[in-house]
Order: sequence, then C-alpha cells, then structure tokens
Amino acid sequence: MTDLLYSQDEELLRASVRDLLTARAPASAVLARTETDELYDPALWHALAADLGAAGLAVPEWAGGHGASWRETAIVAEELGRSLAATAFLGSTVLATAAGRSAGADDLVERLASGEVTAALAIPLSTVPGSGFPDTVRHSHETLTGTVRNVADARTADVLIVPALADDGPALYVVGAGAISRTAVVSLDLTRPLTDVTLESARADLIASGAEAVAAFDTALITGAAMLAAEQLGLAERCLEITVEHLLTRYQFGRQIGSYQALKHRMADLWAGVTQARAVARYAAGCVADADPDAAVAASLAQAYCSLVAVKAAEECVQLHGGIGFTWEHPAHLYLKRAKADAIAFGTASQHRARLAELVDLPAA
Amino acid sequence: MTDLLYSQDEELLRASVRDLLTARAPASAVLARTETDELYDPALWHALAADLGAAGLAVPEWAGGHGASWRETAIVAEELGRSLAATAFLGSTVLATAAGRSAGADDLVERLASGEVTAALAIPLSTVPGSGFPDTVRHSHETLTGTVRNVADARTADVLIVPALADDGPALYVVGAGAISRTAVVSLDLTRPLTDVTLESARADLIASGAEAVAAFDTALITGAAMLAAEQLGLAERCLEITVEHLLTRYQFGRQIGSYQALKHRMADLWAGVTQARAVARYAAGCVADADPDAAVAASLAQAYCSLVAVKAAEECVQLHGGIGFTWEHPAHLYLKRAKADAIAFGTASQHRARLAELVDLPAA
Amino acid sequence: MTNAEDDLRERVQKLLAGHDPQGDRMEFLRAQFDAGLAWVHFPAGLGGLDAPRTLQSVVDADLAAAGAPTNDPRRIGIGLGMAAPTIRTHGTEEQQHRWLRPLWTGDEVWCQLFSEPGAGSDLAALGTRAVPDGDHWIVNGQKVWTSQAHEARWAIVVTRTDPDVPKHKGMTYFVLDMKADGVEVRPLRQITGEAEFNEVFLTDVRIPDSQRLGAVGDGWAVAQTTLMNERVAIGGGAAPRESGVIAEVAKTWRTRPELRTPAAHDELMRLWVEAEATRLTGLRLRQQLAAGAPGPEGSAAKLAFARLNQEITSFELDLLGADGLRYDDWSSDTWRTERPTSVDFLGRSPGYRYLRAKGNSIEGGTSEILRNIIAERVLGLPGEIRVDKTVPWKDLPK
Amino acid sequence: MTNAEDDLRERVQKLLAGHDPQGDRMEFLRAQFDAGLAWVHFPAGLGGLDAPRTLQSVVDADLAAAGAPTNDPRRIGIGLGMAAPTIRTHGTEEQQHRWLRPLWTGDEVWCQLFSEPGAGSDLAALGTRAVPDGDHWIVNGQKVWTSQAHEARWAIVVTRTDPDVPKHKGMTYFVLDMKADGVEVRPLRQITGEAEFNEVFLTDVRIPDSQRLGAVGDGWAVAQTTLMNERVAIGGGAAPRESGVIAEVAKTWRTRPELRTPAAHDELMRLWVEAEATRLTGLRLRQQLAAGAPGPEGSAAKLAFARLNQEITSFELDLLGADGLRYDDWSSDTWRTERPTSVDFLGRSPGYRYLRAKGNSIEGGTSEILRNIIAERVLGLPGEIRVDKTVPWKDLPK
Repeated sequence: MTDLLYSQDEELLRASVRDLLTARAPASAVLARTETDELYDPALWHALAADLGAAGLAVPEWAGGHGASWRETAIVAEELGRSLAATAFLGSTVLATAAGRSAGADDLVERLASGEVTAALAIPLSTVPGSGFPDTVRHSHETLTGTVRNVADARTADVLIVPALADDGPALYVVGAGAISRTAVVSLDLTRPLTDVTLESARADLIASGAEAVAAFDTALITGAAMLAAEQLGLAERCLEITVEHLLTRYQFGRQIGSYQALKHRMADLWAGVTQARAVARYAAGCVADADPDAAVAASLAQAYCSLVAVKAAEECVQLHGGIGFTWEHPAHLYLKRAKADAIAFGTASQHRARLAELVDLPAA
Repeated sequence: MTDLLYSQDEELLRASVRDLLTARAPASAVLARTETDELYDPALWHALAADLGAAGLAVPEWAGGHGASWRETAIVAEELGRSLAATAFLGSTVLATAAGRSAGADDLVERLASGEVTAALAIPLSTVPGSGFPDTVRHSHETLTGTVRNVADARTADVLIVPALADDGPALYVVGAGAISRTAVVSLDLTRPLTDVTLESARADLIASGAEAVAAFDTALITGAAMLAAEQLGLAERCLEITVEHLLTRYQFGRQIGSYQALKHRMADLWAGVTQARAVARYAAGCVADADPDAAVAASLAQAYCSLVAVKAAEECVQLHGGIGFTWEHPAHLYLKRAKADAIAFGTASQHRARLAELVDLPAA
Repeated sequence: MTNAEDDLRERVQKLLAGHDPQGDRMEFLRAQFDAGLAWVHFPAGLGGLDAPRTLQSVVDADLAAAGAPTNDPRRIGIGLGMAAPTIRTHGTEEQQHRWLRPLWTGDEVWCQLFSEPGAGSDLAALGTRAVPDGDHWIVNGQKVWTSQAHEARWAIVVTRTDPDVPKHKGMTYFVLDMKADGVEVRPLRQITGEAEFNEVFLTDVRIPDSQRLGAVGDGWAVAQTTLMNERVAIGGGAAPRESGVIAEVAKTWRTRPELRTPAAHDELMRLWVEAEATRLTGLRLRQQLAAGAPGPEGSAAKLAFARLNQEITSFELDLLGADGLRYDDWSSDTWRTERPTSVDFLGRSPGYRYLRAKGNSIEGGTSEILRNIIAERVLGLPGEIRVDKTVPWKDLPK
Repeated sequence: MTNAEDDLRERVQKLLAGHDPQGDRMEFLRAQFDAGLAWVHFPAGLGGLDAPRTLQSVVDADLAAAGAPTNDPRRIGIGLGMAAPTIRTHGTEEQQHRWLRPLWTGDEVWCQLFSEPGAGSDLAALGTRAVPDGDHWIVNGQKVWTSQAHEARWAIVVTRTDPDVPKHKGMTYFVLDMKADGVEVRPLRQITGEAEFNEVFLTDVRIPDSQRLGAVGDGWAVAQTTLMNERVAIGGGAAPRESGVIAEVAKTWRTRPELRTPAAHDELMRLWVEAEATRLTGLRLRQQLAAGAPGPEGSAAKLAFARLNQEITSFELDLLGADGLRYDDWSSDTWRTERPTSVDFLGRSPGYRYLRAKGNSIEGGTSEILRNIIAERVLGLPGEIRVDKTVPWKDLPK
C-alpha cells in the first residue's frame, strides 16, 4: 500500500520551500505583482527551481535531476498552493517534464530539471485526462500550424512541447518560443494567467510519435492532475489557517467571532474535508511516483475530491472574512480565483467522476 | 397569477381538520395503531371525509361534492402530513377521485365524495407523472388479469380503479374489492402501508378508454404529485415545530440546546426551506385546481422541491432529538419513514428534474 | 373607485395640465413634489397629501401613462429608502422641509455612513467619535462600504458621543454635509477589480448641532428606523420565470449543446428548481405585502437569493470550462475612474458574476446574521449569550 | 527480530505445546491469559508480560496460524476496550485480579452505564444518585443506550454522590453487579423496529464500597479514561476499495441496469468518491498510528463515516424506487426476544440500512459534539460560553 504520510526528508523540503516563499513572496508581494509587468519573479524561480532543486525532484540523477520523485514534487506543489506565487512550476516542472520524460526527450528534461530553462505543454489547461489526443495543431512540411487556447505558464516559457496531428497520427514536438506568437489572456486566476498560443508554419523538432506521443500526453495529464491536487490541498490548508486566524482576532458583539458555534462547526467540517483531501492527494502523488497501475484512478479521484475542498475553503475564507474578504487588498480573492480555476483545470470534478465511472466499471445509464 | 396565500375559508377548514386530528389521532395513537390490525380508524375517516366533507372538496356540487377545489383539498393534505394518521385520503380522495372525475365516472365519484366508499388507483405508488400508461394488467374476455405492486390505500379500499391494456389500447376499469386478491406489503412507511394487488380474470367495468383513459391516468398522477407536495409541506412544518420545541426544552451543559448557534442556523435554514416549499406547494395546488396549463410543471417542481425539504426536516428532527429521536416511542421515525416514502412516491426529485427538463426545453446531454 | 382615488387622479391631471411632462425634467419633478404627488402618504407641504400609502401606485400609473419623468429611484435609492423615512420620523419640521424636497427630486443624492472596519455585523460597536464644540460637533473616524459616497451631497451618519456607557446607549445620529472640510472619499476596490463602494475618512469634520437627528445618545434607535426601512425594501420585483443568472445559464445550455453532460444536466435542473422556488417565494411575499400582512419570508428570500446566485454562477463557470478560465476586465487604470453605480450581473462575464455574487451573502446583512434573526425572531430560539450589553463601550474587546 | 519478540514467540510455542488449540476453548483462553499472552503490555499475573504493546500482533499472528481460539473481541468489546483500561488505571490490585481475567477470556461480559435520559452529550449532568450506607452505596436512577446489558455480568457505572458541588466534582465511579437486586434491564426499541440497546433501571441497588473505582468525587476523571479509550478504538480495519454500504449500491448498479439514470450516475460516483476518500483517510490514520503518531484524524473519519452512511443509504432507496418502499421486518413479536448484538448493515434490507445509519451521527458522540471538539481542540477556537461550571449540580436547569 502506498505510504500516505510525509517522510522526514519531505518535511525538511517543505520547510525550505516555505521559508523561501514566506521571505520572497509574501501575500502582499504576490498581490502587488499581479498588476505589474513582472508577475513572474525570475530570482524567486531560480532560488526555488535551481537552488532548492525543485525543478529536478522528479527527474533521475542520470537524467540531470535530483532522483527524488513526484511524491516530493507534490510537497513543492502544496507549498505553492499555500503561497500562490506565480511560477512556471505547473507548466514546466510538472507538465513539460512529465511529457518530456515519457517521450524520452532527455536533453530537454535535463535543461528543465536544472531550472535554467522553462517549458510549457501546449494544451488548454482545461483538458481532461483520458480525453482524445488534441487535433487543433497540424504538422505538415516540417512545421506546425494551429492555435491552442488557455495554455498555462506559456507566457514566459523558453520552449513549448506541442502535441499535434501529423500525417501519420499523433506526435509530440518541441518548438522554441521565438517561433510562436503568444496572446495574453485576461484570466480569472490572477496568479496563473493563461496564454493563447498560435503557431504559423512554426519550425518544430519531433520528440515522439504514435503510441509514444499518446502515452506522453496521457502521462502528463495524469501527473498534472495529481500535482494539482497537492496544490489544491496546500491552498485549502492555507485558507483554513487564515480563516481561523481571522476568527480568533475579529471581535463582534464583544466576542471573538470564532466563539460562535455555527462558524466553529463550519470550520470543523472544512478541517475534516481538508483532512480527507490530504489522504487523497497523497495517494495520487504516491501512485504517480510509483507508476502504479491505479494512477489514473488516483488522479481522477484526487481531482474529483480536492477541487471541491479547495473551492469550499476559499469560499468560506471570503465569506467568513465578511466585508474584508470582499476587498482587493485582502489575499482571499487570490485564493478564490486560483481555487475556481484549478477546479476547471484538467477537468471539473464532475468530469472526473464520469471518467472514474469508466475506470471502475460503474457504467453510465 | 395564482393566489399563493391561504384564504380565510381555508384557514377555517384547516382549524377544523387540525382539531379533529389532534383530538382523535394524537401521535401516541398513530404510533400505537401501526401495531394493531386496525391501522385505519373508520370512525376518524367518517368524521374527516363525511362530517367535515374532506372527501368531496374537489368534487362539484352537481356531482355530489362540496364544490370547493384541489386548493382546499391541499389544506387537508397538509394537515394529514402533520398528523400522519392513516387514512384513505391519498388513494381515494386524491388519486381515485381525480381519475374518476377525468374519466367521467360520476357515480363512483359521488360515492367517493360522500366518504362512504373508498377506492384506490391500482398503480405502483412510485409511478412518475409522464411515464407511459401501465401494461402490467391486461384486459381480455371481459376480465382483468395481472399484478400491481405497491398500491397505496388499497388495503381497505372498497373498489379499485385499474388502468389496463385492452386489445384496442389503454383503458380504465372499476373492479370491486371482492374480485381481487391483496397481499400486505411490509412497507417502509408505517402509516401508509402498501398492498400488492393481483387480478385473476377479475370482472371489471370499463369507465374510459383510449385517449380518455390516458388523460385520466395523467391527471391523477399530476394531481397526486401536487397533493403529495402539500402533505410534504405539512410534514416538514410539523417536524420543524417539534424540533424547535425540543430545542427549547432540552438542556445540556446548563443551557437550552436551542441556544447553540450551530443548531439555530440549521433551524433557520430549514425554516427557509419550508417557507420556499410553501410557495411551491401552493402554486402546484393552485395550478391543479385551475387546470392551469402549467400544472405539469408546477407538480413536478413541487415534487422536485418539497420531497427534499420534507426528508431534510424529518432527518433533522431525528438528529436534533439525539438518542430520543432514535427510539420507537418518539414519533420522529414515523415522519422520517413517511418523508422518505413520499420522496419516492410519484417519482424521486431527480426523476422530476428530468421531467421538468423536457417540459421547459432544457434538453438532456 | 374611492373618493380619495378620484381626488388624486384629478390632481394628477391638474399637474399634467400645468407642466409639460416632456419638458424640463427637474421642473416637473419639483412641481410633482409641491403638488403632494411625490409620496402621497407624507403630509401636505412635504411632498404628500396624507393619503393612504397604497394609492401612490395609482398616481405613478397615471403619470407613467402620460410619459412623465421619474426621479430615477435606483440612483437615489438610499435617500428614498433610508434617509427619507428617518428624517420623517426623527427630524424637526425645519429639517424635513430643508431636506426632503431635493432628496425626492434627486437634486441631492444621499449616502449612508454606518459600517466601519471594526463594526460590520455589530454596528453598535462603531467608534467614529463626535465631540461637542459649542453649537457644533467635531467628528473623527472611518466609515466603509459606502455606496455613492463619491456622488452624494448628504450622508446619514451614526457616531459615538459617549464611550463611557454601554455601546447601544452612547450613539448619536447626524446628517453630514459631504462637502464639509475633512471629508475624504476613497474608492474601495473589490474582488471583481472594480470599486462600487467607498471608504470615507472623517477628520475633524464640523457638523452643526442643527443637523442632529434625534436626541443625543439616541443614535441606536434612530439607526433602527433606517435599517428597518432597508429590510422592507428588500424583496424585489415580480420577475418572470427564468430571470436573472439562471437565465444566463439556461441560454448557454440551449445554445451550446457541445457543453452538455448528463451530470451537468441534473445540476442545471436542480438550480432551475431552486431558482423557480425562490421566485415563487418572492411572489408569495409580494402577495402577502399586497394583502397587508408582511411576513418574515423576506429573510428566507434574501438567504436563498444569495446562495442561489453563488451556486448558479459557480456552476456556470464549470459548465463553460475553458471559457470559464477567462475574465473580462481587471484593468487597474480604469477602476478608480469608471465607477459602477449598480451591480451589472448580466452585462459582464461569467467570472464577474461568480465573484460579485460572493458579496450577496455579506452586503445588507450577512447570511449568518440573517440566520440568527430567523432563529431568534421567527422561531423563538434563545439569543446568543451577550457579553457586551452592560460593559462601557470603551472597555469592550475590539 | 528482537529478543523480546523471540521470547514471546517461544512462549507462544510453549502455550501451544501445553494446550490443544483445538481443544476446550475457555481452557485455552485461560491458559493464554495465565501465560501473559493476553495483552502483553499488561503486567505479569494480569495477562501480560510488561512487553511493548506493539508485539501483541506477533503473538496473535502465531496463535491464529496455529488455529487457536479467540476471545471473540466483538462480543466483549466494551470489557476489552473500556472497562479493562479503566480498571487497570484506577483499580486496586485486588480489583484488577478479580476482574481482568474473566473479562479477557469472555467468561464475564461487561456493559457500560453512563448515558441517562437527561444526560447524553452532557454526561456530567447525570443524576443517578449513590448514597453511602455503611460499607455500601445505595444507588437509584435510570441509564440508557446500554449495549449488551441483557447479557452482561458486570457494568461500569458513573453516579452522582454529591449534588451540592458543581457537576464535574460530585461524581463517583463504580463496578456494578448486573445480577444485584434492583437492577432491571428493559430492551429499548429503536426506529429500525428492533432493540440493540437497553434501558437499565436501578432501584435501591446496593454496591459494596470495595467496587468503587477511584476516589469518591473523582468519577469524572475515571470516566475520562473510559471515554478516551472508546475514542481510540474507533477507526476500523483496513477495508478494501468499495467496502461497506457503497458496495451494496455498486452491486445494485452493476446488476440492475434498468434502474440507472444519468442523474443517479453522477450521484453514485459522488458517493463513490466520498467513500474512497474516507477509506484513504482511514488508511492514513492507521499508518499514523503504526508510526506512533496518532492524530485527530479519527474525528474526521467518524464524521465522514456517519454522513456517508446516511447519504449512501438514502441514495440506495431512491435508486431502488419501488423496492425502496418495502421493508424487511418490523415484527412486534420478535423484537423483545431476538436481540442483535451488533449492527448488521449488509444483511438487512436497504430500508433498514437507511434507518440504522441515522444512529451513526448520534452514538459514540454526536456529530455536533465532534465538531465542537475539532473546532476547539484541533483548530484552537474558543470553547462555548459555559454556564454550568461553577453552579452546584442541584441548581442547574434540567
């Protein structure tokens, strides 16, 4: 059975990441950056990806990484869910790295693992695991043409991994950022803005084709879903934490509002949900790390569960902060926007329930 | 627009019915009767149906009734939902009367309206409005043969109205109780037990055929769904009432448990639900009374909404009574069993949502 | 038709004969006020004729039929709904004559300075100090969540005048000139990116004692008049089936079949049922009001409206999927200058609706406070144990 | 393998050599106890060897492999889980020697007399009086929700010995002989129609002072030991995916395609997801316990278990439709005589499951009390305002 606990090493890793994010990306700084041209902080990325090695955790040492696993990568995802600092983590360290490893793109993976280069996987963020290989980009005459909407972390990516239909079927290509045109999307989620990517006869290098391309695409989505669940867990934990803090410091009618039982019970229910989300997210990370045959079930289970907990936590955070939670100055809205966008990313909870039904043989009507 | 309020006459009717039920069928008596051979109290029925005229409210005066409408009949249903006294009201006064009136079976309707004869409509209680005409009973050689499970109020009925397939299509027959065999069902709902009805070459009188039979069947179901919503409203109101009473009289930790905010908020939410159920149930009763073209929508809306409120109210009643609510002696379980059975009667909330989707042009996927 | 009604309709005809309803708008409105046809239940000279309140609808219908202008009640809603009844109940003759006419015509817009950063649900905890200085008061403090402060000429404001007595007893209620020195209005940006509301900072603002409403120390009672009228105003119009946000989702469902899934279909119908139940509840409430028997159902309607708006808009984003990830406008350049005066739920993106709906369970009384009120006032359950009733305001934990 | 482990396994072999595991069951169990292999962490002479608690599983595995009998822990769960640790912690040497051996072997069944009609969640409000009379106590009162009272030889019971002090301070804890005069056990019929539990009426029951556990007035502290061990016992085994009530519904879904609807499918999957999340939470809790770091997650598991059982069984009835309207057995003739000793969720009808699951959020601590505990002990939110801490018990409102 998968180990659902955190190891001592993982707790050490967590402490390092949290220290870094607390020092370099406090909530006020994260909010302030959403209205500047430098949403992404390159120095923070370097410290996280390269200095702490977060970008190479899931990459074996022989491939230029640190030889840990997706389990440890999930710890970083949890912490980024708490912080909301904008980074290329999901696009580059999770999606592109998972796809690249599966496709055997060793050179690219090595560069990603070092953190010196970032990549994005050119798929809509809302793509559901198990959905068909995308066909909006076509390969012909050695170039790619097509448009992909809502790509995560493409805005600052150095290269893109692009799933495309070639004459002989599905294939995966690498394209330099210079060869594409990018349109910034006004995104619901302020700290993970999306980009529309257009390729017009863009030169591209093949990295996998046929079944290998499909496998890399599927692996990336399942890995993405599992790591996103860790992010949702961290986000929910943080929302619970700051809400409880507020309930302890805010007085109305001469009492801490945290002394009102209706609010206490809501917090208890939320805590119970977060507790369950932790078990579910850990299971998904473990299954993906071990390439367990149950990984597809575990990832969809995690999205079907953690999406709802994260949104609930963020919504309770806004509501129980009262008017304060409705202001731009308080970070609650950043969590709400991320949580809602995450609930759509890689498919909604309801789409994952439908997928689980197929996987566990509970057929539709 | 339909009048959603209660008229003064309706409030007078309510008071009479409530006085009768309070005096003759208090909760202790209702519970005690569930374990005797006389679940139905003939004297109570006579007082309600004949003396107060409840059985003839929806029947015009020229047809032997009191010339009120389904709107007034709904008041009786509300009160019976509060009381849970076992009567033939749903089967005879609602279903059989609605079917009989639609089919033009004036003689039968007159006898039902007087309360001296009771009838049942031989359909499974779980039949959904809009579902096809039943085919489990066949007509041939002037007789009916077939079985109908889970018939409401058939146990003591004098006659049955039986929808059956004849050679030339749907038809409605009247059969004397002597011609059928009845098997008591061990029912979830102790105060509205069901009966399996078997007809073996039973002699039957035709009352409608073809489109008229189908219309009578549909009318009975829509009327039944609307009146059941009134019963659910009354049940929910009563559950809320006794729960609030309990919260005011039970002390734990030196305080009335009704002073604990988490319970207060749950009661407030339940009250809000009951308030909405009242508007919805009144609308359904009004539409059925006026033969409004919106009646099918109103009845399904009422079942889709009031079913859930009634079950919620009964479940909260059990839970907030703590251990007391889990005992046989306290009437909470009678409400729970009725509420859950009512939620299945004429189709579940989810089946009514599906039906509404067809009626209001929001097509399925 | 009653004599009173005949009389009113005659007066309307006389007004229309003397003043061109298509002519100068303000001139017509002032004439309507002076004719006693503004709010007919007010006294003569104050815009009314001491007629039954219910007859106003007769006047309004005849004026509308004649194409007369309205006083744009949405724009001056706070004045009409909250300031006017308070001035009428607690104001002196002089105060009523000074303020009610331009209030009703819309010459002067009003705003409400009640909430403070530390006093939201618990309004009586407010700390804005008013200290007497001759025939003036000197006011210092901060108010928040003020609609239209940036357009208002006058404000109703509650202040603390005696911190040494329990909180409900040491408040005083004033009318504040928003053009007075020391009044600073700052837009308050909200999670949607825009700023509907304001913060108002009061620094050594001088208010003449003649602008006090009610006695010194009676501010809580005066404020209750204001808030009671706010609650009565909630309820809304008789909307047809499938109005509001459910209409948006239903439209999306009907026009974009590629988004449909079986699970989403049941959820859509669940929300449709809730929306219709809420609509019928509102209709029933209006019928009760029309029958002269207002009930507490308005609280149920507000609770349901808030939850429903939040659930429907959340579902809308899920249903849209990819499109739900996109927003319309966060622009940091425009939010200070382009100020919405009312909520535009339907004209903006689904993401905006989702975010704005979060305010529905906070503004005008949180859903938590509403549940308290229902539990205590409707169901008769015991009040919360209060620790703040007998302690001097200054000694309360904050 | 450690020395302690080697030693234990050697003792097991010695026990097996001297006593036929397929022979007389009680003889074998008594020998196991006397060999210190009953609960190895207890002292020698009391069924143990002062060995680490974790090694019990080694002993149990070897005995199971040899086909040795068990003491049927489900049947004597209250003795093992609640009475034994309390006797061990608070009992005298003599008391421990008298009670622990037949408790462990199952010679004597125990029950727990804590709850009263007026003292459920608020156990410390209990009113069963014990009055001293020489070297005995005379006990009068009524207890309720007692499992196995009709089979029990002994009971642990909390009584009020001093009504003049605040309620937590005036209680005393005893062991009660269920065969004593004045003990009357009545089955308590429940909403499912059967009677798992009992009411126990105590009328002038004499308890020797030698059967007191802990000091006079220390009953609350002793009861905490009992309840703490009850909470630790919750958590359950490592069940495979799709266990319990979700398995019943999944089976129905797979075998009766005619019941399937699109809406029910999504609801089924929602419940499947919740069930799997709850299962994984339980697994994680077990891993924490195995790692020696028990956490408060057990409370989350119990909350989730109760809600889930209720939701799934409710859904099951809806899914079944017509069949959901039928029950299996209400028989009024059998409920007094055929008494279930444990909950048979899966062997009864769906209607039974629906009704019985309602008890899951009440028994063993209501979901409301659990939420209080989580909010206060886990999240650090303030406790409820207490009005009952300083008042003499006799003056409390009841």
